[in-house]
Parts: sequence; C-alpha cells; structure tokens
Amino acid sequence: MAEITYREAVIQAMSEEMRRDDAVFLIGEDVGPSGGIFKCSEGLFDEFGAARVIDAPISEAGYIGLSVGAAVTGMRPIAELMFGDFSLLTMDQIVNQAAKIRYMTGGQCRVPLTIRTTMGAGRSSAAQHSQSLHALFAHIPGLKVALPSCPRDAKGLLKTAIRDDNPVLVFEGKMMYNDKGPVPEEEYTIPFGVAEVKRAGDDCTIIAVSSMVGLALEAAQTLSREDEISVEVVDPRTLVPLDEETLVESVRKTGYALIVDEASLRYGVTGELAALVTEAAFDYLDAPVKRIGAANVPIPFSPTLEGAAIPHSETIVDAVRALRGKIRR
Amino acid sequence: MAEITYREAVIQAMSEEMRRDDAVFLIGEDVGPSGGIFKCSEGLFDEFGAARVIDAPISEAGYIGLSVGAAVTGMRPIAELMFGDFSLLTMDQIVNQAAKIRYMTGGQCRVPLTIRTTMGAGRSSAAQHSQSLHALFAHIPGLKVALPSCPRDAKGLLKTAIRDDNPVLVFEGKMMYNDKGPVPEEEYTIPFGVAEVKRAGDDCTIIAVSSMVGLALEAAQTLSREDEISVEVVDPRTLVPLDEETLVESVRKTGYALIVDEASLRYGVTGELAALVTEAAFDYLDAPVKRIGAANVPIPFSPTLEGAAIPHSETIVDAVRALRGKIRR
Amino acid sequence: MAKKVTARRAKPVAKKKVTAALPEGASKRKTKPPRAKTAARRSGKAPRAKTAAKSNGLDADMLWSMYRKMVQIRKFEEHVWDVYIRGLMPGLAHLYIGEEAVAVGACAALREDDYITSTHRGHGHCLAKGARLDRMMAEIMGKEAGYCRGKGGSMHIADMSLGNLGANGIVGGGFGVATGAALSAKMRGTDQVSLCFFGDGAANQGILLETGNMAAIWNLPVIYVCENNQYGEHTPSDKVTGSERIVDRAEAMGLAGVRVEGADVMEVYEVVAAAVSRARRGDGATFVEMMTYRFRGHHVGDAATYRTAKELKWWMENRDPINLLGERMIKHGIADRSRLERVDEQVEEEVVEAVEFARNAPLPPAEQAREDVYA
Amino acid sequence: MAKKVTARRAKPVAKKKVTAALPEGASKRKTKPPRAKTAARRSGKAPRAKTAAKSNGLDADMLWSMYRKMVQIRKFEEHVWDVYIRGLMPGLAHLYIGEEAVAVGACAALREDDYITSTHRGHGHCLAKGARLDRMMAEIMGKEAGYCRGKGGSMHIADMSLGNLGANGIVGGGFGVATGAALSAKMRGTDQVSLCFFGDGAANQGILLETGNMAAIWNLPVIYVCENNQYGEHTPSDKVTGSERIVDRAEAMGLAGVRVEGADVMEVYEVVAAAVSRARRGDGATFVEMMTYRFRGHHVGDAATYRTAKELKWWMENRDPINLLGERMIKHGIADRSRLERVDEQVEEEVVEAVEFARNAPLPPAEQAREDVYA
Ligand SMILES: Cc1ncc(C[n+]2csc(CCOP(=O)(O)OP(=O)(O)O)c2C)c(N)n1
Ligand SMILES: Cc1ncc(C[n+]2csc(CCOP(=O)(O)OP(=O)(O)O)c2C)c(N)n1
Ligand SMILES: [Mg+2]
Ligand SMILES: [Mg+2]
Repeated sequence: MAEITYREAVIQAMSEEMRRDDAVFLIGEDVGPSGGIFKCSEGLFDEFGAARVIDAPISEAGYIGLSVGAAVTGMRPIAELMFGDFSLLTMDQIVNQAAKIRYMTGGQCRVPLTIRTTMGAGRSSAAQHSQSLHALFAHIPGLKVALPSCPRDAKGLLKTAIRDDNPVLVFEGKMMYNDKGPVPEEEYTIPFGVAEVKRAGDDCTIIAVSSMVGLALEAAQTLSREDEISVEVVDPRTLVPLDEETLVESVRKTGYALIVDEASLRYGVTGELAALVTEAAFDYLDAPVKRIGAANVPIPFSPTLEGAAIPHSETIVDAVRALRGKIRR
Repeated sequence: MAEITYREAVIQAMSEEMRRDDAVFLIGEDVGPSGGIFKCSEGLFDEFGAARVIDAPISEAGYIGLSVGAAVTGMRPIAELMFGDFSLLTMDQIVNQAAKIRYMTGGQCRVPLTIRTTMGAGRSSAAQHSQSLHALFAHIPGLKVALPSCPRDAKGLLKTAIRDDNPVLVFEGKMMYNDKGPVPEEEYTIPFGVAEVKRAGDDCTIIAVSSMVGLALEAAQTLSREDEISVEVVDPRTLVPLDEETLVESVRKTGYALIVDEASLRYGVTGELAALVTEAAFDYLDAPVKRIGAANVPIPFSPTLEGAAIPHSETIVDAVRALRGKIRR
Repeated sequence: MAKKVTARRAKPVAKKKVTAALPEGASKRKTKPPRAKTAARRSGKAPRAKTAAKSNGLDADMLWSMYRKMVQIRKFEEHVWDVYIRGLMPGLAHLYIGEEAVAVGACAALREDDYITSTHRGHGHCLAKGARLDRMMAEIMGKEAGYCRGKGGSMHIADMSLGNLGANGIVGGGFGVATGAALSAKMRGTDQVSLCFFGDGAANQGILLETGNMAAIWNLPVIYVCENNQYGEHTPSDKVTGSERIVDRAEAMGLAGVRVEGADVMEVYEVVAAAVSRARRGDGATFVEMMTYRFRGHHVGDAATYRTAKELKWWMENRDPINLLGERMIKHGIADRSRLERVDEQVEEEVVEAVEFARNAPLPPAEQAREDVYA
Repeated sequence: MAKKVTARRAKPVAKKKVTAALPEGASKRKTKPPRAKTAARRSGKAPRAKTAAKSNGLDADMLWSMYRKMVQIRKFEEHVWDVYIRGLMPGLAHLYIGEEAVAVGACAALREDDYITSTHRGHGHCLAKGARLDRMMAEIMGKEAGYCRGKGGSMHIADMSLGNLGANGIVGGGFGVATGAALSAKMRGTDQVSLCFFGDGAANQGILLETGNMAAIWNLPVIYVCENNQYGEHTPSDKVTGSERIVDRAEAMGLAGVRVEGADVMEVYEVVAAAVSRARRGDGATFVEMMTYRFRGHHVGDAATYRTAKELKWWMENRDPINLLGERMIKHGIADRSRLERVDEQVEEEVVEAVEFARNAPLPPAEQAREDVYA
C-alpha cells in the first residue's frame, strides 16, 4: 500500500469518481485553478476543466441550493464548504431542502449530493473557523454523516458518499490534511454504517471520531506502556448510519467505555453514543460511560486558551485511568 | 391565580417588559398590526406603536442580524421566528455572531437578545413547519435555551429571557398556544437553570420538555390509575443552563428514568440528558435510562403518518411499563 | 382534463405592443388600483417575444386551452376552500384564486421536460404544469393516492415526471433548486429550461441575490417569475420592499428584467415564451415581475382584514384573468358565452369527481411514515 | 500616535469636481489598469459632500493626520508580516496594505461614538477608528493585553469603547451587526451613524440584500463601504459578480449609491462625509463602492500567483494611496519630502515599540478560556 496524505486521499477520491461518472462535479470557493485554500482540489481543474470544477461566488447558501437542484435533476454534485463554520449559512438548504425533498415528495427523487467540509480546532483560527458541527447534521433525518479519521477512510468514505443517492456530509479533519497513512493502490470504497476497530484491546473501549481517533490511539499506547491497560479503539466512521452493533459489542467485552469527540461536549454526539451503548450494554458496564469533548466555550484564538478548550491525548489517558480506577460495587 | 392561555402568557410577558424597559422591542414577520400568524403579539402594536413593534421583511437572517447589532448597542430586541424551521435560515447569525461576539471580543459587549420561535408537530404542517430544533442551539456555547411547558412558565421564562444579557432562544410549543393554565396575578419571573418537579412520584422519573410535559403528566395519571406506578415528572425548563441536580436527585430517588422529547430522537437532547443522569446516578439505576423522541423521519403531512412519527401519552405509558417490568439483576 | 399546453404545440398569438400592458378587456378609466403600482414598464434589456409570437392571428386552440386551465385552477381552489370548511382537509392551504394567468401563461411557454419550482401557493403552478386534479386533491387531503403519498400535503406537491420539482414551504425555497436544475440542464447539454415561481415577499430573501448572481455569471437557462401580489401574509409589499420595482434587483445582478401585467394571460405567455427561447438559445436568464393579486386571504381561514374591500373589488372587477380572457375571446369571435359556460360546467364536474376520488381514497398506513427517508 | 481624526475636527478639504475621480498625483496616461474597471461613476442619487467640504482650501492638519494614519497602517501591516515570518504570531492575518485610503478616509468622516464593523482584513479599519498599536499587536500575538484578551486574534479585533463593533471571520458577517447598530441609534434617538466595511466578495452574500433592503425601508443611518479590491481570495471579482458595478445593487434596493476611486483618501473622505451627514440628518443609508487593490496576497503566506506581476505593478505605481497623498501634499506646499520621511520614521518607531510590547506581554492563562462566554 502506498503512503499518501489525507489531502491526497481526498483528491484521489474526487478525481477517480469524476473520471468514472460524468455526472460528478465539484463546486466551491476557490476550488478551481487555485486548487483550494486547503489545496484539496489540486489538479482537478487541470484535468476536468472549468465546466466540472466550478469556482463559486461567496454565496454558500446559494451554491448549496444549486447543488440540491442539480442533484435532483441528474447530476452528482460535490459541494465544498471551506470551513465547517460556514455550513451555518446553508442550514436551510441542507436541512429544509436537501434532507427533506425526497421524503416530502413521497420518494419522487434522489438527492445524490456530497457536501465536503472541515472540522477541528488547533490552528489558532478562533471561534468562527474552528467549530466541529457534525452533531447538528447527525440530528437531522434524511442526512448521512461521515467523519474520516485517516487517509484510507478519507478516500474510501468520500467515494461512497459520492456514489450514495442521499445527501451526505463528509467532515474532513483539517488538522489531518498533511497526515500520511497507507491507502490501497487498487480501487476500493468503504461502506457506510460499518465501524472499524482501529486497535483491539480488552480493558476499556474508546469510541472516537475524526482526529480524536489519532489521539485515542496515542493514548492507548501510553496506557498500555505505563498502566498495562489494554484499550480498544473503535471508530464509527459514519454517525448516520451508525454501526451500533460493533460499538456495543466492544463495550460488552471491555465493560468500560470512553467516548471522545472534538465538538463542544454539551448536547453533542457523545451523549447519543453514550446513551445507546449504555442501554445496550447496561449489564456489562462496570462503570458509567465517560465522555470527553471540547469545553463549552467558543474556540478561543490564543494557543494557551485554545489548548485548554480542546481534548488532548493526555486528557484521554487521564480519563481512562479514572475510569479503570473506579471499580463498580 | 388567573387562568390564561399560553398565548396570552407570551403576550403579557412581552408587554410587561416593554412597559418596564424602553430598550425592549419586538421584530418579526407580521407581528405588527395583524398581531402575528399565531396571534402572539396581539395588542402590542396598538400599545407600543410601529417604532417598537416592527414588521420585518421576509429576511430572517437579516433581521436576526440586525437584532444582534441592536443588542450590542444598547437595545434589547425580541426577535420572532414564526416557525422554528425558519431558524435554519439564521444559524450563521445566531451561532457565528450572537453566540460568539462577546467571547471573541474578550467580554467587551453583552448580547441581550431574545429569539422567540416555535416547535412541535401535530398540525399537519408537514416537514418544513413542524420541526423541533432546540438541540441544535443547546449544543452551541454562548446561547441559552428555554422551553416553557405551560402558561406560567411561558410568561416567567420569557420575562427572564428578555432581562438576560445573553442570547436566549425561547421555543414555544405551538400546539399549546390555546392551552389554559394558572398564572400568578403579580409580577414574577422564573429563573433559568431551575428544573421543576411537575408531579412528585416514587417509582419512575420522567424528564420531559415542552408539550411532552403535558403528555407525561397524562401518562402519569394513567400509570397511577392502571398500574399503581407512581411517576415523578421533571421539567428542566431550560436546557442551557441545565439544572442537573434536580434531575439527578429525582432519578436517584426513583431508580428509573425515561426522557421524552418531541424532536427526532437521534443525536437530540435526550442523549445528553440520559448520559448525564446515568453518569451521576449510575449506582442508583435499576435499569438503563430509556428515551422517547420522534421517529427519525421528516415530519409527514397526513394525520396517520404524522401521528406515527411523534410521541403520544400512550407511547410514554408503554415505555414506563416496559421499564418497570424490567428489573435489574 | 385539458391537454397540457406546451410551447411545442403553441401556435403564435397576436403580437401586442409590448408597452401596452393593459388587458384589452379592462376599461382604461378603471385601471388604476386603489394602491400599488401596477403600470408595466420594460427594461431595455428585456427579451422580446420572438419565436412564439411571430404571426398576428390569435390561436384559438391555445386560448381555449389556457382558458380551460385557468377555470380548472379557479374551481379547484374553490373546492379546496370547500373541503377545508367541511373539515375534510388536514392543515392549511394557500389559494391561487386571482393569479391564474401567471401560472397558466408561464407554463404554456414551457415544454413538458422543462422544470418548475413552486411555492406554498402552488396549486396553480402544479395544475398549469400538467398535474392531475385527482392526485392533487388526494394529496391535499393526505391520502396515499396523492402525489406525495400523503407525505407532503398542499405545500409540497411535486410531479417530477412532469418537471415539477415541487412546491416549497420555505419562502424563497425554490431559488436554489430551480437555479440548480438550470445548471444541471446546461451541464447535461440538454436545452431544458427551469422556471422559478416566487412571491414579492420571497424577493426579500437574500438567496435571490445569490442564485440570481450565479444565473448571471454562468448564463443559466432559468426564468425567475416573481408573482407580485402585493402582500406577504398580512404585510403590504411596499412597506417591506425598498425599491419600487422588484425587477430592478435583477438588472443589478446582471439579469434581463421585465415587468408584466400578470392578469393578462397572453401577455404573460408572450413574455415568458420570449424568456424561454432566450434561455434555450443559451442567452441566459430572465427575471419577470408579474403584477397580480390574490382574491382570497393569505390562506384558507384568513379573513384578510389588512386590506380594504374597495381594493379587492377593484382587482376582482378589473383584473380577473379569467374574465379578461373570456371577454377577449368573445370579442375576437373565438368564443361565445354559452361555450365558455360549458367549459365551466365541464371543469366543475371534473373537479367534483376529483374531490370524490380523494374523499374515497384511503389514508396511508402508519408504517409508511418510515419510508422514503433515504433512497 | 496621531490624534484621532474626527468629523468634528475636520476642516473642509478642497471640493474636487466629483466626476474627476483620479487622484491628482496619477498621470492621466497611466491610469488604466491591466484589468478591472476602476472608472468612477456616480449615480444620480449619490450624496454630495456638503458640510465637510464647503471651502476650497486644503486643511493641512487633516491631511497630515490622514497621511500619518495611512503610514501607521502600512507599517503595522509590514510588521505583522514580519512577526508572522518570525513565527511570533499564531494563525494567519489578512493584510490591508494598498487599501489604506479607504479605512482612513472613511473613518475620518466619523465621530468617535459612531459605529463601524470590520472584516477579516480589518487591521486598517481598527487603526483608522482609533485603536492602539500595542493592544492590536498584542491581540494578533494572542496576548492577554490584546483588545480581546487573546480570544479573538487578527480576525476579531474590536474596540467597543471607540464604536468598533468588531472584525468578522464570516465574509459578510458585518452587514447584520452594522445595520442593527444603525437601527439601534435611530431607536435610541441619537444621531450616531454606523459604517459597514466589506469586500467585493462579501457583496455576493445574500444578507447584503436583506439588510440593505431594511436600511432602505426604515431609512437607517448606515453607510455600506464596499472595498472592491477585485479579488475574493484567489478568485477575480468579475468572474463571480454578475453586474459590472456592485453599487448598482444598492440602488435596486432603494439605497443611494456611489462609486469612488479608493486610492484617493480625500475623495474617500469627501464622499463618506457626505454620506455621514446625510445619515445623521435622517435622510438614510448610502452605499459606497471603493475601487481599491491589495498589494499583498490574500493572507500572509499567500504568494498570489493568480494575478500578474504587471497588474500588481500598475497598481503599486499608480494607486499607492500613501504616495498619492504625499505627492499631493508636496505639490500644494503642505509637506516636503523630509518631513514626510520624518513621519515615516516616527511611525516606524511607534510600531516597533508596539511589537516589543506585544512580544513581552504574557499569554493568557489557560483558565481564562472559560471566561467571557456569558455575561
Ligand atoms: C422562510 C419563511 N419565512 C416565513 C414563512 C411564512 N410565510 C409563509 S407564506 C408567507 C408570505 C409569502 O409572501 P409572498 O412571497 O409574497 O407569497 P404570497 O403568499 O403572497 O403568494 C410567509 C411570510 C415561510 N413559510 N418561510
Ligand atoms: C462565509 C465565509 N465564506 C468564506 C470565507 C473564506 N474567505 C475568507 S476571506 C474570503 C475572500 C473575501 O473576499 P472579499 O470580501 O472581497 O474581501 P477581501 O479578502 O478581498 O478583502 C473568503 C472566501 C469566510 N471567511 N466566510
Ligand atoms: Mg405576495
Ligand atoms: Mg476582495
């Protein structure tokens, strides 16, 4: 397997799907000749031209709206929202239109729309360029939500999203774009609704998404080395659909669970995941499920403050230690 | 105490606060001479005039944006979004602007902005006029979220919202506007972050919000009568800030908990509440916390379908029976 | 039911002097309404009816077809009202009565494979684009036989097989879908066009600027049809609209713009047909502001106390699109009163049949609530 | 630091023929840029400088003050660049170099208690509205002594005590706040005005239509200042803007509109001053499109390969606002080169001091992350 970056994986997924299917096109701000602010469309304009790699005006609601219209009439748009924060300008289009048009019309259409956007803090980009907003979309019936945590998943999940006949939001972890990882040379996709055990273990389950998976794996190493705690790291990969079974199985096995997400903790996805696994594995749990997320604050600019607001691998290590230290009566 | 409708309670709250403080004004679509589509501003235009009861163009993002600007410069806007579904057009203003401007500027301003909107299905209004979207806002640091479940709370919580120096979303249950209930004659407010035990009981806690409180009380009667199960119904009243203590206390007492919300279940607020009380009352729980919400579908139009998509008092009765039937090893 | 009127079948109608926007049937003395500025004015850039109106004879078939369709919409809506009053309909509906010429004239200029997007006040658009009375009425009553299997109701009727991409409960919700369908047509290399109906109120939604601008820069085959009925819910349009003419916004975005007397179905047809050929030729988007008026309240049950009886009366007497066309057909010897009345009676029967069909149709079983969420 | 320039202190500047928008210093032959349409043109409705430019002598104090402020911005930005290169600054910054005349001319027409909203490219606006160099630089470096206690950084600097309601990371994010501040001023019965800076890219955000329309219908005291620097990130404005003139959109919403040569600080001042008095008088909102150009990349680190060296050179040679004003001051005998150089040196020192202050200032302690969320 070749080692490529998360960014390259994203580009490969799009270019392969655009070659495969003329109906696929990319629209977004500066995705054209300049290759995107995050350089995630580099080369696409040269290969596919201005008709299929479209520089949009700074009109997020508008071009997501256009993408919905294009999707229900035979095209398969990939719409890029540079920062996840900008998705807030497009909520009406995504939630009131894209997610509902099929249902409201009694199944008369399909909406093969992929929205690529980013999540994650850590770049000192402050409150309007650092949010992780996947929970908002996971809550909306009619949408699917994928959160790739490594280059292989970035490529495989994005290809699946593009081929899916429903609106899919793919949240790319912007701190991972330069991360390298093995990616199969041959054509592949990764099905939605299939979690992956990223590391097997016996003493505690960590359910993590996006860049939190990397932190969890780091923490698992530390815990194995320093505490002889064997951690299992499970990545749901898609929040909708959700592979409950794999999550629950792992928790039943280990008896302990920690859920890690980078979004602000309150009313985020960790609550749902905790509630689900608690209900299904109640009799196997030796302690209540623990959760880690960002502090309930807008993301601050200064590194000292930003660092204090988001999870780190040490936060995870500490939480697992606390969890395992707390034996149930 | 006088018996007034939920609608009248809302009107009283606004008119009292507008009399009390010249900085308070109301802006929204058709709130003026016509008194609003839900008749929730009837009489205000006559009393306070066009300068303080402002008919806005159909520009939701725009007038919420104006309200933010007015709020940081000395006014105390009440902005009405007729249907909660329309809040999706204003997410950038609420989440990127209103919720963050104080924080981003290091505390240089206050944002005394109240956004009144509606939630709830049951009127055959279909997918774009029936959503209950409070979870989206409860997830965002910097916002407060109130969900009055009766006329008394509608008045008391709205008055508190108007006096609060932070952006507050008040979700009014549109199916309750005609419901009557006792409301104190004298001036009062209801503090945020204080849950209310709407009915005391010993065998099972139901945590419910908005119109689900009424269903839970109905269910509690049935359960008392038919099953001799004594149910305690707790209404958090505000999701942010949240009165964890009262919720946890009740669950510790009864050992069983059911959480009921009208929004679609997946990644909604019930997950967070379940996770919170489970963690804090783990050793007191005789069964895993159960949750009820709407089906994970857009709200359908036809009564048979709509009825199948949302919770009813029978759904609650059944859930409590199942919960109490399942005794923990 | 009347056959679908498409541009392919359409024979040329009389080429009217385009600045004389007043319908012939309206007396010149009575034409100034108590409020609102209805005078039609054209921008220099406005497209002219070309292909569709090249002769100056009136096409009788087409006029009859448009007349019949307008009557169909009128009677359909009257029955929706009736069905509402009788408690046979869940929820609400927004009636199109008074505005029939806009939908009928505009859709007459479209092919079956062209797209439209519609609004909360959408029954007229749907029927004009060829929808069946029975399945429409069934949808409005929440029946499984309805266009959306009972999932959409009055505000979400769609018939994708006829290019009707659906009504929308979000005011301005059609801008994105319609403009995207135009982008799609262009990318797929078809010569389909897309037509977006929306109201004067919707013209204050920012997405108009966003999508209109994209239509301009990418030269998309889309026609924006603003139904300026001078109210958004209870609020008069001029209280909430900064510019005197909404169509000016189009030109400022780089679109061609034109304002039209919306009660004159031929004028509507002619202008939209010109815009359609322009779009089909690849010459880009047009924005048409139609001056119109709703004869009923905002929705069934709204007493419309926010406007004067005098104003309403003026419009009903001077701008009833069905009367105007009927009178003109009589004047030109194409129709006589008894034939017009026969059409009315036939259509009435059809609509009554549709209501009966819908009444007797079964409600969808509860388990269908979980279907159609994902493809 | 230079004293704040306010309209109260402002003496009249020479009343130029308003259609002759070219700065005196620019040779007439060199004035056509390789791309973009900079010719200033006025709409009929445009406000004229009245109160502020009633004599025809140049006010030397004011010119010096504006010159100094522009140099301050230029040097501040150069040091931001330097600080970025040296790794002293977290995140990114968008430099205002080349556009100084817009912020300085516009803010010179404002009172201290007037409001502004700023953008991601906001350092110039902040300094022009009177912000301190040291606290700005401290904010940019993420220090506790910064305007926002390190919570905002380059993109969110605000100084509410001087009416600066803050920069915004959302393109178009200022429209709502600025227009709302104008509504608030009107409701509170003050004669404050509100000025909204935004880019050509931001003019494609739909909220422009929404807020501009409300400013028009409610006659709000707001001035929209569009900084048309002809690019949004890497994309040329004319590729994504349907109309030739952005200001046309304003008129279509019912606002007064005017386009201005943004490199001429006096022209900018004059036009904005006129708009400000118009707003203060209660005569409503104005939209000013400033033709300008950024001399650096979109943000620090952007090599700006999407535009030609020739284009950049033209602008730097013909439209450097600091050169233009300096030359004019020399020509009118207000300045000589050595005095201008002395100002440069003084300002350089001030900025270096500010950088030192910021470098030595402490980072905020971690626990402050949880402060300032709620009031
Ligand atoms: C985004 C949004 N805002 C508000 C409403 C409520 N609403 C329904 S119809 C309507 C008036 C629309 O006016 P207009 O666009 O002129 O259409 P008309 O009803 O006159 O045909 C309003 C405000 C809505 N459905 N969607
Ligand atoms: C809503 C939103 N969309 C996109 C961006 C990313 N972005 C930052 S600056 C910029 C270009 C803005 O162009 P313009 O308004 O012309 O301002 P300029 O940078 O030229 O001063 C873009 C697209 C953003 N910050 N916010
Ligand atoms: Mg209208
Ligand atoms: Mg720009």
